[in-house]
Amino acid sequence: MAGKVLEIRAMSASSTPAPGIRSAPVVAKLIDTSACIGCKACEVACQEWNDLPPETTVQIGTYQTMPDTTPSFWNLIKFNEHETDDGAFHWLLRKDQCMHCADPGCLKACPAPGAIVQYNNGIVDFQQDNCIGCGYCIAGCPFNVPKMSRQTKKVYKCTLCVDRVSVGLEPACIKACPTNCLTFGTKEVLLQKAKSRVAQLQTAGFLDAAVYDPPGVSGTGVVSILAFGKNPEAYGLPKDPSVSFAVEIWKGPLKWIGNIAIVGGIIGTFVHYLRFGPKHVPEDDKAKQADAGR
Amino acid sequence: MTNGWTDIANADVVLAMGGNPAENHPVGFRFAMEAKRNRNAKLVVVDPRYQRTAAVSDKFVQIRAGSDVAFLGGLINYALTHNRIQEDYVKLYTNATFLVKEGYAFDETTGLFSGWDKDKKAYTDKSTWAYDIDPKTGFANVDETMQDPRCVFQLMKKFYARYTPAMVSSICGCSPQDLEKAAEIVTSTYLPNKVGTIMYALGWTHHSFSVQLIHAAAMLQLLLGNIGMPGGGLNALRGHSNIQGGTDCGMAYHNICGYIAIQKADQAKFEDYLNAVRPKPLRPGVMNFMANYDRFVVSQYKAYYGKNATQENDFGFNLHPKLPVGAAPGTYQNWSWAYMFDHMYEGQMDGLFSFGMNPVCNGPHSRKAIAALSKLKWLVVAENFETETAAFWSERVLWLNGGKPEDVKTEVFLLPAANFAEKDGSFTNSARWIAWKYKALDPPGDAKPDQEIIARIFLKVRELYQKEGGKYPDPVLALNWWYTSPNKPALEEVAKEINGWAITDVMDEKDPKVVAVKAGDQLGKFLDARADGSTLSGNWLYIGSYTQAGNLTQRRNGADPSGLGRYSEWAFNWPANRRVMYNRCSADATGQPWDPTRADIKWNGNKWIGDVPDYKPDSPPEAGMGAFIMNPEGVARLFVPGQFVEGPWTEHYEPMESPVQNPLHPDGQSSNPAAKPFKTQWDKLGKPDEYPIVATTYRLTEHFHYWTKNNPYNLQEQPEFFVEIPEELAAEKGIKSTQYVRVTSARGSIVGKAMVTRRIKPMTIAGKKVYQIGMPIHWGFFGAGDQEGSIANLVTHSVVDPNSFAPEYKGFLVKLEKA
Amino acid sequence: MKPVKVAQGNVLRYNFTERLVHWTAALSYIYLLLSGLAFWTPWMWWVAMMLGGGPVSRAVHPWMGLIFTAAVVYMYRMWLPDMRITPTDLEWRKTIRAYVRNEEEEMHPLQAARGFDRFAPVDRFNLGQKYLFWLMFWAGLTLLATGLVLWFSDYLPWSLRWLRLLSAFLHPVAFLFTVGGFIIHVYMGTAVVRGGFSSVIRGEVSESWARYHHRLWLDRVTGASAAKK
Amino acid sequence: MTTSRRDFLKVTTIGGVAVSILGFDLTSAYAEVREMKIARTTETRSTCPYCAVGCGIIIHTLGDKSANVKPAIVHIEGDADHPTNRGALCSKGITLKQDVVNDRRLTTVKYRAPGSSEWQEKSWDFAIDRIAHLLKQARDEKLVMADAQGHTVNALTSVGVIGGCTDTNEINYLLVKAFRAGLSIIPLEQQARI
Repeated sequence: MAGKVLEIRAMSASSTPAPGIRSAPVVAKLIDTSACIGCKACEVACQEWNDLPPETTVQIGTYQTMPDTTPSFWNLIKFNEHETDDGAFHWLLRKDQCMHCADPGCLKACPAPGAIVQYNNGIVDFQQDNCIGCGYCIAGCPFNVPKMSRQTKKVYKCTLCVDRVSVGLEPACIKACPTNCLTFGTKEVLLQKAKSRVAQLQTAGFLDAAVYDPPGVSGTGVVSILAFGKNPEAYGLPKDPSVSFAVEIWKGPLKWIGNIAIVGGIIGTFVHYLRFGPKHVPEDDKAKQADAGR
Repeated sequence: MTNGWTDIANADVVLAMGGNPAENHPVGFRFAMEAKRNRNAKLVVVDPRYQRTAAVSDKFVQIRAGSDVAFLGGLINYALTHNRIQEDYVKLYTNATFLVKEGYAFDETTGLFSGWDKDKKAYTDKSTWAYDIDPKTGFANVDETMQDPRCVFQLMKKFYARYTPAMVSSICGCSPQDLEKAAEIVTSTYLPNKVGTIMYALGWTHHSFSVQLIHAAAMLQLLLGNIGMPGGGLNALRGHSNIQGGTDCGMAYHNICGYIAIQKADQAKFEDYLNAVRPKPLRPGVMNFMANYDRFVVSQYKAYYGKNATQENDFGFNLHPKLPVGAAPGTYQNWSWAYMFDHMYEGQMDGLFSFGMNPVCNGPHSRKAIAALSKLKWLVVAENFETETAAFWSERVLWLNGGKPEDVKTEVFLLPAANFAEKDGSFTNSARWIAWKYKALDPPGDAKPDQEIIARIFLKVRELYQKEGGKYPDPVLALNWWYTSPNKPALEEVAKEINGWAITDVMDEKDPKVVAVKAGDQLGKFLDARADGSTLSGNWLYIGSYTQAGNLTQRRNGADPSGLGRYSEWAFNWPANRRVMYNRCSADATGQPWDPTRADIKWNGNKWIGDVPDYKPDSPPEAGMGAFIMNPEGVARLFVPGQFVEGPWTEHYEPMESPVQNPLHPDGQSSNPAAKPFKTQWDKLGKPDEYPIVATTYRLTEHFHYWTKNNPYNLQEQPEFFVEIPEELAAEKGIKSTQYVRVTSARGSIVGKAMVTRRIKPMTIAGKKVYQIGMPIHWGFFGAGDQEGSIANLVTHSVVDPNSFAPEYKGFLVKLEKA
Repeated sequence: MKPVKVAQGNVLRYNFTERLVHWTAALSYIYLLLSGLAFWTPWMWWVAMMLGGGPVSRAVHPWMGLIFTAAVVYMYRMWLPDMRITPTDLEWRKTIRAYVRNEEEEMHPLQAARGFDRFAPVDRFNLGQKYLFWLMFWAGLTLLATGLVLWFSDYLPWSLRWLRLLSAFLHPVAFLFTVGGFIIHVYMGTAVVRGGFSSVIRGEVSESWARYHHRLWLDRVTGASAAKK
Repeated sequence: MTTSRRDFLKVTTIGGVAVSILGFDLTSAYAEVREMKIARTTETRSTCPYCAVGCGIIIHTLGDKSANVKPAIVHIEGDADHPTNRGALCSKGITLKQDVVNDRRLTTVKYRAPGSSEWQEKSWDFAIDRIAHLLKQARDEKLVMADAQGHTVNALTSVGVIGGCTDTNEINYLLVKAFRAGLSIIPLEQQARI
């Protein structure tokens, strides 16, 4: 039922264009990292809503739950310590999760038809039923998001709670967030909000405050406000992420060159056969004669 | 809280000190974030650690655990010396103008107030901590100009002049610039149209000087004109869902429901008791609301004993137990938590009921708690999960004290109880909102709701008294157990009783011919209660929560026409559905709001409009009734005339275990003169030469107290006990992150993983380099996953604040080594 | 190699081990090719369906890759002496155009003797076969290395992600090279060089076939012609 | 041989085309979105039992409360109408389901005899009976009716009651009423003290 609500804008390994023609408002999540208190409500809200099993963790010398997201833990608050030049200490807290890129590298890299889809509201979703577990999406992602389960050999990540969004609800993490660090809405509206918040941060002395909506992936469905916007690395974010050149070549020119080469090769041999045919081995005696003749 | 969670969004400055709201009250903290976002409010965080609240602060100052008073003293001094006080407010609403009794003095060398007996080492005479009273009228003398050297304001200025930035820096370990910067922001709210709030929690109450600490914060807020203002106040965040309701409803040895002091053994007559709880007014025209306490005492007795509370038996004055007198003259026995466990350890107790409490973990000094429990004949624990307390006799727990289960003769009952989702009833949050919750499902297996457990035990004992008689069975038999289903009282019925109803027709007090409340009707307001036995009310504070209009705690109207987050029709807000307490102070002498954009109440010529006024609703401003209706002075107390045991002002005293001698009076009193350590073999205090490091304990946002250690998700979020150690100290000791370290105090030791961090910096205290470390609570022996018994309270001591009797969990001494 | 006459006029060109290894490589390669093509382009996804579905193809593919690489490495051990490129090969290469155009046939029978002379004599494998061998060997190793990275892609730390990207890129590149080699090999072995396919099935070739295509080899294995020469 | 090789290629090509024409169309499966798990659950309004913010929560239970349903908690989430939390919850509140549905929950009465090193399972009747006897015994032995100065005291200090801070006002009131007003117990304490 819910599937009818969302049409597909892009689909992995699709030999034909995706079927969606209806437009839908592009939804987005705004993360105001300057308002994050690292309470981790979003972490468990995500797990609880998605009925994901708890991970076994150990204390690793920080408040961070674990080093990285996992197949059953899609949303991790990263605790980065940062000292500015004036010696002021900052705890930079960032929600690490799928960015729902407008131009998703994972979808581009995925060879399994329909394993990764992008709905017309912008959500990039993995369909584990169609996933073949090749891990190409891991290579395709500039943000280190998809994680493969050792048990199921399928890749998992944040779905932006597409089950909730498709019936008109906000994602679980958004609802849980106590400080309004997370906001859900259409991307258009959220970008406006982000702009005014950045201005407010700049007035408050964070002159580099900026919106992180990297153009390298045509913008993301998960937009962050960074107080130290010139230094996304301090938050553990890539400075200028894009789908890797290697993936672009591989899924772009190389694909066409390869296809042409293969088809060309087959046609070429066929034409060669038509033109030249097989080699005929001379009769043995004739060969002998020739030998003798020398 | 004087205000409420939703009201914090109205603040211009939020001082989070003695609490870590982002960590422990993340959802409540959202209003501080709203203030920041919508009003550009400034958040100042003062704490021993750079923590989650600090992560979003505008100014963070690290101070030594246990030096908060000095910091607040510094802020008060800054406000006074820079004239950043709201003078009109101070004159109108505080006792700054009051003259102090001749003889009151403070000795800056010894750090002691007048009345100290050097030999007995105690304040034997507190009579000078008082106002200068006009013998003819009985009222206090005042100087409206505040120029008299004996007026509170001048004395206060002189008292806090010692808290210079340099002195504060030397005590707290922060730089003088840090103090001044924080002070500049905090005191910026002295303007009438600027309001600041303070959010504090157990970081202030867990000290041997906690009440005075909060007094200091109150003084600061009063000087800045922030009490009673929307966006202002002094807000205790509180740590448990119904810790507010528990204290409201009398779960404390020293008072009955509604914060009325318990009757004492030396109050021979009912009248003596009533006089003790009804003070005489100290200024002309004040409301002195506590004069009404007779109504509430009698109504409470009527709720308890029903028909058996009669005019003839003083409504059951003798049916109710009285607090026995203590050993020293003029004192009473102390049965507060730490004392109870001390008495228990001394063998004075037979049995203990624990409803959802886990004293082995949550009380101070776990090993003493285990030793004390071992002295009990029997222990009854009603719980959701097996706890360290219920199984204190097991080898798993007992090894801490080196005993064997067979030596523990305590008979233990562990009763499976229903949890929150499995029963209905109301919780009162820290904003004093009484909100009803509904039952979602039945308890699992044989588990029973607490009302059934309480009722069945009580009724069984009553049955035994009926059958076989016994000692003084009167109250047992007299108790009014009227519930439709006696073995399992419906909580709706109990809620009705707590609010109370008219037993017979209640007549209007102005016109005795008019029936104010019909017999059988629920009481609607405080003054519907009567002292003649015609009404009953279990807790006067909750009058209005269950009226003829129904159970108002179930209200769910989210409308907020005020725009100030008042939500007047959401649930019920004691007292009288008032959302901001002391709100008379939000308006000036003429009844007009100091800040029209934040008007909580306002005089419209006939009555006060807006929020429910904390005032007589139709008393005009010029009548000068006094904004603090509960105080016989009618004003707030900067100078506290005798209510506190260690003095009328807040002086900085060092924690019981301190790395230094008090820098304010190095040759005088160092720690709180009124705080007294217990004397058992367990109650040892450490010296700084052996235990040089300051330690503090706290909660983490991922866990709730000692409950969520049963939840796999929460354990995943914070799997194990750890010790936060400053980088420099770790380097000195050769400790690396995630290595195991041992923290030892004079009471015991505890092992956990090191978390080496830059978030705690070394400090210079009184010229000495001092390190502090931090330890979260939350783990024990029982729970999901591997629990290793890393109970933080194994190293804390049980010295308590002499007013509130709260233990000093913050700022004690330890040593640290690799494990 | 010991000359073995298997039947009248026939020479044993590939012994059983060689044929087995060849077909191990060939069949595993065909599987890899088919499943690889399915992963390469959605147009060929139906192949994965035929092979038991995407996840199965994905699961079997790396194991087949191991088999293929093992066969290739075995071939290396087995055929290395025969696969070294010699000066004669370089001589032969000069006339490759004519070889491709089957011009040796046009000359026959009129200039048969000369025709034979137009080509440098060929040992057991001609240069084209050697190229195929080396292509498959190096591409095979590349496919193995990159394939292993992709196989255990999820174990690779984020700091080594360049390795994953490099592999994702090099794997198909190497694959394309092998496809090229494979097409030519199959075409040559089946359609062009008649007798080639059966030689790798039954192991035998006729003497004349051997003389025509691999004279040096035939001379070497029979011994006689070397003497005659 | 050569023909068979060619045949093979031919067959597979035709077969492939045939198969892709004939079916294996996956597009219908592509658009699947997970089912909303709380689409038809019963909602109960409650309050989070942890800290004192008092967040409103909604408990989603299985079934529609019809007579033949034994409800079980499916999900707990914040109450968006509640003015304090407006749907938000912290990392503890959001996992409340595990506080209710937990295999460590106590479901039977347990009793530890003096000196024993293990629990025994007992009935409620046994427990209530035994506790009442012990309580009455303590009260009969230790209740102080008057002190040395002759003051009326009528108090029992040898039995303590702690608790209530995470239970409802009504339970707290019942504790005070039954144990202090009824059974004369003075040491009534709770978490607020510590």
